[in-house]
Amino acid sequence: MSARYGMVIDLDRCTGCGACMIACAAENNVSPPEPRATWRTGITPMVVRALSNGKDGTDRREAFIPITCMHCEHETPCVSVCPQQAVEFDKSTGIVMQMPQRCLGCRYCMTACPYHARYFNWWDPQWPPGMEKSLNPGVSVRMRGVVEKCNLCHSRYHDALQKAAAAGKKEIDVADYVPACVEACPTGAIQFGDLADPKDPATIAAKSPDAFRLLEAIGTEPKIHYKTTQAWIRALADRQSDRPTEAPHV
Amino acid sequence: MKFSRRDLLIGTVGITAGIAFTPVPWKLLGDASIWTQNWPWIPQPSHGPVETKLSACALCVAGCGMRVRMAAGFPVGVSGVTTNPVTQGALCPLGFAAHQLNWHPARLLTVRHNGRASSWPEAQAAFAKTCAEGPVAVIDGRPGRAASATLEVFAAKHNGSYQAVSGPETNALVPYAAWSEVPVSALGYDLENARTIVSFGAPLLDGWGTPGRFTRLWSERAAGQINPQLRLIQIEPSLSHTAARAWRWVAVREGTQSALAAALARVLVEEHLVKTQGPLPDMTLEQAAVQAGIPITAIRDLAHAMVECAPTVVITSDSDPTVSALNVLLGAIGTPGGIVLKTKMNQQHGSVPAAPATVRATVIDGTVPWDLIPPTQGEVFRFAAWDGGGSNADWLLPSPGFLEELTDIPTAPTSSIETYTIATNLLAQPQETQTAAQFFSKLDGTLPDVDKSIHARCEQIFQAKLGTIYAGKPTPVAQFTSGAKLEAQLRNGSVWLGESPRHTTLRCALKTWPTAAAPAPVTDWTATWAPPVLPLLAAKLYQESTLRDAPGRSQA
Amino acid sequence: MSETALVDRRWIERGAERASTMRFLLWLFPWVCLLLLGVYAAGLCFYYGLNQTNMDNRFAFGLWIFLDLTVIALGAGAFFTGFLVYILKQQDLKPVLNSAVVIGLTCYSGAVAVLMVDVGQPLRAWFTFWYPNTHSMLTEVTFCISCYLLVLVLEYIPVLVKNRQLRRVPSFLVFEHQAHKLVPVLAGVGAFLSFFHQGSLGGLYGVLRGRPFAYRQGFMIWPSTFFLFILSAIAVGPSFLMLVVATAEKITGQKLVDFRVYRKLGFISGVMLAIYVAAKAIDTYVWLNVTSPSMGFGPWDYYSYWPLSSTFLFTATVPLGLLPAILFIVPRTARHRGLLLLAAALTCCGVALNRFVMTVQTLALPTLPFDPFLKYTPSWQEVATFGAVVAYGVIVYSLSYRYLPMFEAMKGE
Amino acid sequence: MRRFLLVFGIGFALALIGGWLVFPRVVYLEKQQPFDFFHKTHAEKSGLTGCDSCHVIGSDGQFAGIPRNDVCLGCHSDKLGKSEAEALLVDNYLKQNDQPEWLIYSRQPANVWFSHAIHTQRAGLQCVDCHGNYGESDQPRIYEVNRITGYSRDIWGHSISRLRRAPHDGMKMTDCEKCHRRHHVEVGCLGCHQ
Repeated sequence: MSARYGMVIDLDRCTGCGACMIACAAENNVSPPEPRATWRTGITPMVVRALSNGKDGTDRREAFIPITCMHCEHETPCVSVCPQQAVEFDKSTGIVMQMPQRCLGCRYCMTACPYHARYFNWWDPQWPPGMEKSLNPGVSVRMRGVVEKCNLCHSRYHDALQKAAAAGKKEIDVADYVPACVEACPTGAIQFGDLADPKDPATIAAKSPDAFRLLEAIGTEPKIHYKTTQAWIRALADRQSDRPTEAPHV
Repeated sequence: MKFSRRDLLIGTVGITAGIAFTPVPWKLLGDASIWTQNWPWIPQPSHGPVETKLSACALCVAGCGMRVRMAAGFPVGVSGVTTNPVTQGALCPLGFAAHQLNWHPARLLTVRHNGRASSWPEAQAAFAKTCAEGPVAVIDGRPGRAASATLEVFAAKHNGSYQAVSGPETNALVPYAAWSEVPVSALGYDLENARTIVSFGAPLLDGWGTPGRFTRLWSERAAGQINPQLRLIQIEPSLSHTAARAWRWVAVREGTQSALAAALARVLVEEHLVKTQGPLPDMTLEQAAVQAGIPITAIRDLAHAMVECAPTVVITSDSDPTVSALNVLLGAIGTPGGIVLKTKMNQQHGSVPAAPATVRATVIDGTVPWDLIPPTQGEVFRFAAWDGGGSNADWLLPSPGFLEELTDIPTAPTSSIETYTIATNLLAQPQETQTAAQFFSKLDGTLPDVDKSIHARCEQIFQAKLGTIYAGKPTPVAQFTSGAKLEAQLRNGSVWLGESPRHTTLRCALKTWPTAAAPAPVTDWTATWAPPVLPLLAAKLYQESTLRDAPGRSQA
Repeated sequence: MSETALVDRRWIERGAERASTMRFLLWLFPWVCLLLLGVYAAGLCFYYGLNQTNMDNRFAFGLWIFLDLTVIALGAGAFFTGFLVYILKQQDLKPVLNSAVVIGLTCYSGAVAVLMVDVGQPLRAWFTFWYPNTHSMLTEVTFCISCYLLVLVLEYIPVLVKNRQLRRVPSFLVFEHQAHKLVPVLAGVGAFLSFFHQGSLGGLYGVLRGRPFAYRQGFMIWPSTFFLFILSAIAVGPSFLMLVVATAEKITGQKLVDFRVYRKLGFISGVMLAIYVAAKAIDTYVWLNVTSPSMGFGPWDYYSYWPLSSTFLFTATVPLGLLPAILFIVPRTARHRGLLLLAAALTCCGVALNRFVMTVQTLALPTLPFDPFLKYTPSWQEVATFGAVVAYGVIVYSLSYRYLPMFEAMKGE
Repeated sequence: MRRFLLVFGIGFALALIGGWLVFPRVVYLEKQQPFDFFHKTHAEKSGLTGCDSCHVIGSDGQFAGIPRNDVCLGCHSDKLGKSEAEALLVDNYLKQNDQPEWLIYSRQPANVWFSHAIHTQRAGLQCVDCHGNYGESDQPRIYEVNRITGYSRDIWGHSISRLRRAPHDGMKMTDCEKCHRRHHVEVGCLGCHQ
C-alpha cells in the first residue's frame, strides 16, 4: 500500500475565517502565542493569508489562501538539506515528516522551503497552569530551539492504523484519517485524499483546469493543490501580476 | 616514596585516559541530549483512556453540536458533529479551542465583591437581604433555556422582572415581530429557499447565526460561480471578509444604509419591480443617492439585481427598521425564502422591562455582553465563568465553565426551524461555582429544577410527535416508543429538529415608512462570540498571522 | 622592572623585541572587554534561547551565518599557504606560514563557536555525526570543518612548543621534531578538507532549489557556487594574510617579512581573483538567462528591490573584484606597497560582500507571489557575539606573536 | 619509567572502577511502587492466565495498560488475605476510588507512539517477546529512574554497557529497529514517533 496524501483547496470557498488555523493548533499542541511573537516568529503550521488584486476602492478584490506544508513529492527541498535526518519523506504515505526531537535547530530547512511552511520554536511553549490537561496525547510537545511544521495530523493516521489493525484489516478506512484543518473548514473548501488513487475525488479535482499549484516551475511537485475560477487570483498565483512591496499591515 | 607534583599530573592523565574506556562520557552525552527532549519545564500530555463524546457548545446562542475527544477525563479536542442537521459539522473558529477556556487566565473561580475576594455565603446573605428589601430584576442573556424558566419563576415570586437580552441577530428580527405582532423568538430566516440575499453589513460568512448553516449553503450554491444559484449582495462601507466573498459588494458610505434602503425602495416601487405599492419613504432618490454616495444608475442596477432572482430577502446586522421595511416591499415576510414563522412549541419567554427605581437587586445570568450596564440603582449580581474585565457589577459570581454545566439549548435566533439540544456536562462542576438557578434554589427550594425541566421538555417533544431526532441517522419522533428513549438520545448529544416552517400564518402590516437611526453595524468579528474572553489560541488569527485585526474586546 | 614583568620576560623569545608588559596589557584590555561582552551575549542566547536574536522564521539565517561564511573564507590563507609551501615547495612563503596557521585556527575555531550559539539545541549537535544525512551540504561542512579544525590544532602545537619555556620540557622537544615530519602530511590533508568545505559552504546556498536567487546548476552533485566559493576563498586567503602581517608590522613597528613575500601573496591573490571574476561573470550570465527563467523567475524578481538591488552584484565583482586583481597583477601597481595593501583590503571586502549577498539577500527576496520583501536588523546580542569573534582573533594572534617565535623561527631556518 | 607506568596505571584503574561500578548507581535512582503486586499469585490463585485478562486491547485498538480500579474491584471488593499490600490496595485506593500511581517499567517517552494492537494483532508478537516473563515474577521488581532523562532503566537496559544483554533487556530505539530490520518492516520516523 503506497498512498500519496494531498489536498485540493478551493480558494473560492475560503472565507478566511481561520477555523483551520485554530483547529490545527489545538490538534497539534501548539501553545498560545508568546506575548512577543509576531507573524514572523509565531507558530502556525496552517496559516491563512490574504490576497488582494492591489487595487483600491470598489475595484479592490480580496481572497484568502491557506498555506501549509506542501509535502513536496520531488526534490523535497527540506529533506535533502537536513544534516541529521530530522526530516524524512515517507514512501508509504508521501508525507514529509518532521522530527522535532531529532532536530538541532540549525534552520537550514527553513531557508530551503520556498513556501515558508516551516516554523522555529523561538520560545519554549507555555500554557497557563492546568491547561496542559487539554493537550492532545497523540502529539508530543515541542521545545524551544527546534523546527516544526505540518505532519498532516499524523496522530490521526496512527489512530486509523491502530483501528485497522484491531479490526484485522491491513488498509486504513479512509473516513478514519481526516486532518484537523480539513475537518474544521465550515465551507468544505479543503478536499483531502489519496492523490495516488485515480478514483479519489481529490485526485479528480486536482486535474481540473481550475486547479494549480504554487511555484510549480520550481519543480518540487507539491501535493497541496489550489483551485479557483477567479482570473486575478490565478494571475497572481502564476506570478503574472506585480507583488506587494510592503509587509501586510505589520 | 613520596607523592610529587609530577605524579599528580601523570595520575590525572591516567584517569582521563581511563574515563574514555568507561560508559561515563558516552552515556552522559546521550542522556544530556535526551534531557533536552524531555525538559522538565515543558508540559507533557497526560496518559489515560481516550474516548469521544457528544455534547453541544453552550457558549453562545448558536449552540453548535460538538464532538469532544476526552483523554484521562479532560477534553483534548473538539470538532463539529456532521450528523447535526443545522451545523452540518461546522463550528466557529473559536469553538475549536473552546476546550481550553476552563484554564483561561481570566477564569473566575472566586466570588468577588467590588473587586475584593469574597465568599458564597456572603453573596447569599447579601442577596437575601436585598431580596427582602424590594423587587429583583433578572437579566437573562440566554432566554429559552430550562434554567431561564427557573429564573423567570423566581423573578415572578419576588414581584420582580425578568428581562431577556438578545444579540444583534435577534434584534435584527425585532421590527418584523413588531409589525406582525408575533414574538421575536418565533421568527427566522428561510435561507434554504432564498435565491438572493441582500445583507446590510451582516457578517453572513463571518460568524453570523449558526456556523455551518449559511456557510455550507453559500459554498454549495454560490462560491466561485459567475452566475450563482444563491446571490449574496453585501452592502457595507469596508471590504469585510463577507464582502470579499460576496457575489457583489456595494460600498456604501458609513451610516447611510437607511438612505440607500430608501432609494432602493423608491426604485423598486416606481419601476414596478415589486407588487406592493408602498409605503414609500419621504426621501427622494436623488437625495438618497447623494447621501449614500452612490450614483443613481448604480442604485437602479442594484435594485434590479435584487429582484432578478427571487425570492429575495434583506438581512440587517442589527435592529434597523428603515432597512427591514425593504422586506415588506419585497414581500419577503411569511413567504418561502423570506422571514418565516417557526412552528411554535416551547412556551414563550416574554420580556417585561423592570421598573428601575424600585429594583433593589439585579441578577445577570447567561452570556450577557460584558459591557452591559443594567438600568438600575440596586446592587448588581453577575454570574460569569470568565472575568472580561471592567464590569460594573458589585458581585462577580463564578459560574460553571465550558462543558461544566448541564443545560439545554433552544432554537438559534436565525433558524427557520425549531431545534432542541442538550449540552451534557462532560466535566464535573467545580465546587467553587454555582449557576444562577442553583443560587436562587438555595433561597427558595420550590423553584423548578433544571434537570426536571429538561426532562419535562423532552417529554413535551415526545408527546407532540412532531419533528425528527438526528442521532447517527435521523429518526422521526413519532417512531419513538417511549419518552425515556428519546430523552436518552437527546442527552447523548442528538438534536431534535422541528417541522419545516409555516409560510402562511405571518401577516405584516406597515402603514408608513419607518424612520429610525440605524445602529452601528457589527464590525468586530468577535461580536457574536458571547463569552467575555477569547480562547488563547484565537491570537493565532491576529497576533501570529495577519489574517484579522485584533478584536476590540479586552483579552483579559 | 616589576616582578610580573620579569616573569613575562622569561616567556618571551631571547633577543626578540616586544612591547613592555604594561603596553601589551593596555593593548589587550579593550579586546578582552569586547570578548567578555560577546560571551555574555552568547550566554543569554543559551539561557533564554534564540529569541534573543532578531532572526525569525523568514530570516532563519542572519548575521552569524554571514560571519561564519566570511571568516572561514578569510581563514583560507592557512590551508592555501600550507599547500603552497609543503606541496608546491614555495619555500619563500615560509616566513608567513606560522601566522597563516594562527589566523586559520582563530577563524575556524571562532566560526565553530558561533555556530554552536546559532543552533537552537547545541546539546544535540553531535547527532550530525551519529545520524549524518550524506545528501546535506551542511553535513559535509560540519565534518570537514571539525576535522580541519583538528588539523589546524595539530599544526599549531609545533609552533606553540617553540615557546622559550615550553621548549625546555624534553618530551615536548621530541614531539616538536616528530611533528615537523608530520606537518607536510597535515598540510596535504588540510588542503583537501578545506577545498571541500569551502566548496560546501557555497553549495549550502547553491542547492536551495526553493530559493531561485541562490539556486545554481552545476557539475555532478555540486552547484556552481561550490567551485566559486573555493576560488574566492583561495583568492582572499593570501590577501587577508598579507593584511594581518602588514598590520602587525605597523603596530609593532618592526619589519617582519620581506616585501617579496607580499608581492608573491598579492600575485597569487590577483591571479585567483581574476579567474574567480571571470567564472562568476559566466555563472551569473548562465543563471540569469537559463537557470532562473526555467524556474519562472526573471532578473526583475531579484533586482527591483531597494536597497539590495543589482548594485551589490556589480560592486562585488567590479570595484571589489576586477580592480584589485589588476592592482595585484600589473607590476607597476604591485611594486607599490600601499596599492598592494589597498588591493588586499578591497579583495577582503569583495568576498565579504559576496557572502552577504548569498546569505542575507537570498532570504530577503520573496519567493511566493504574494509575499513582501523582508528586512532584518540584528539584535545587540548578535552583534556582540560577532565582535567577540573578532576580539578573540586579535587576542590569540597578539599572544602568539608575543610569546612564540612566529617569524624569528622561520627566519632562522 | 616504572614509576610512571605505576602512577598512570593507578589513575587508569580508578577511572575504570568509578565508571563501571559507581557511575551506574549514581545516574539511576531507585523508586518505590505504591504497593507490592505479584503477577504469579494472580496467575495461580485467580486463574487469570493470559496477560489480556487484565491488560486489554479495546475494539479501537487502544491498549488499556495497567488496569484501572474497576477491574481490581472484580475480586478485591473487600480484602482477600492478610497481606499489607492487600490492605493498602483496598483501603487507600479501591475504597477511595483513587488510581494507584504505578511507576511503569516500560514507559516510553512522550514522543514515542507504540501500538500494542498492531504488534500483537498484525505482527502476531507475544507479550513476553518484549516484556519477558512478567507473569512468573513472584516478587516486586525495583523501579529505577534515570536522574538526567527521567526514563525508566528498562529503556536503556540493565547492562550499563548494553553489550552482553538478556533477551528482553533494553527498549531503546535501536532495539526496536533491530527487530524491525529482522522482520523487514520499514516505517518512517513518524511510524513510531509522534
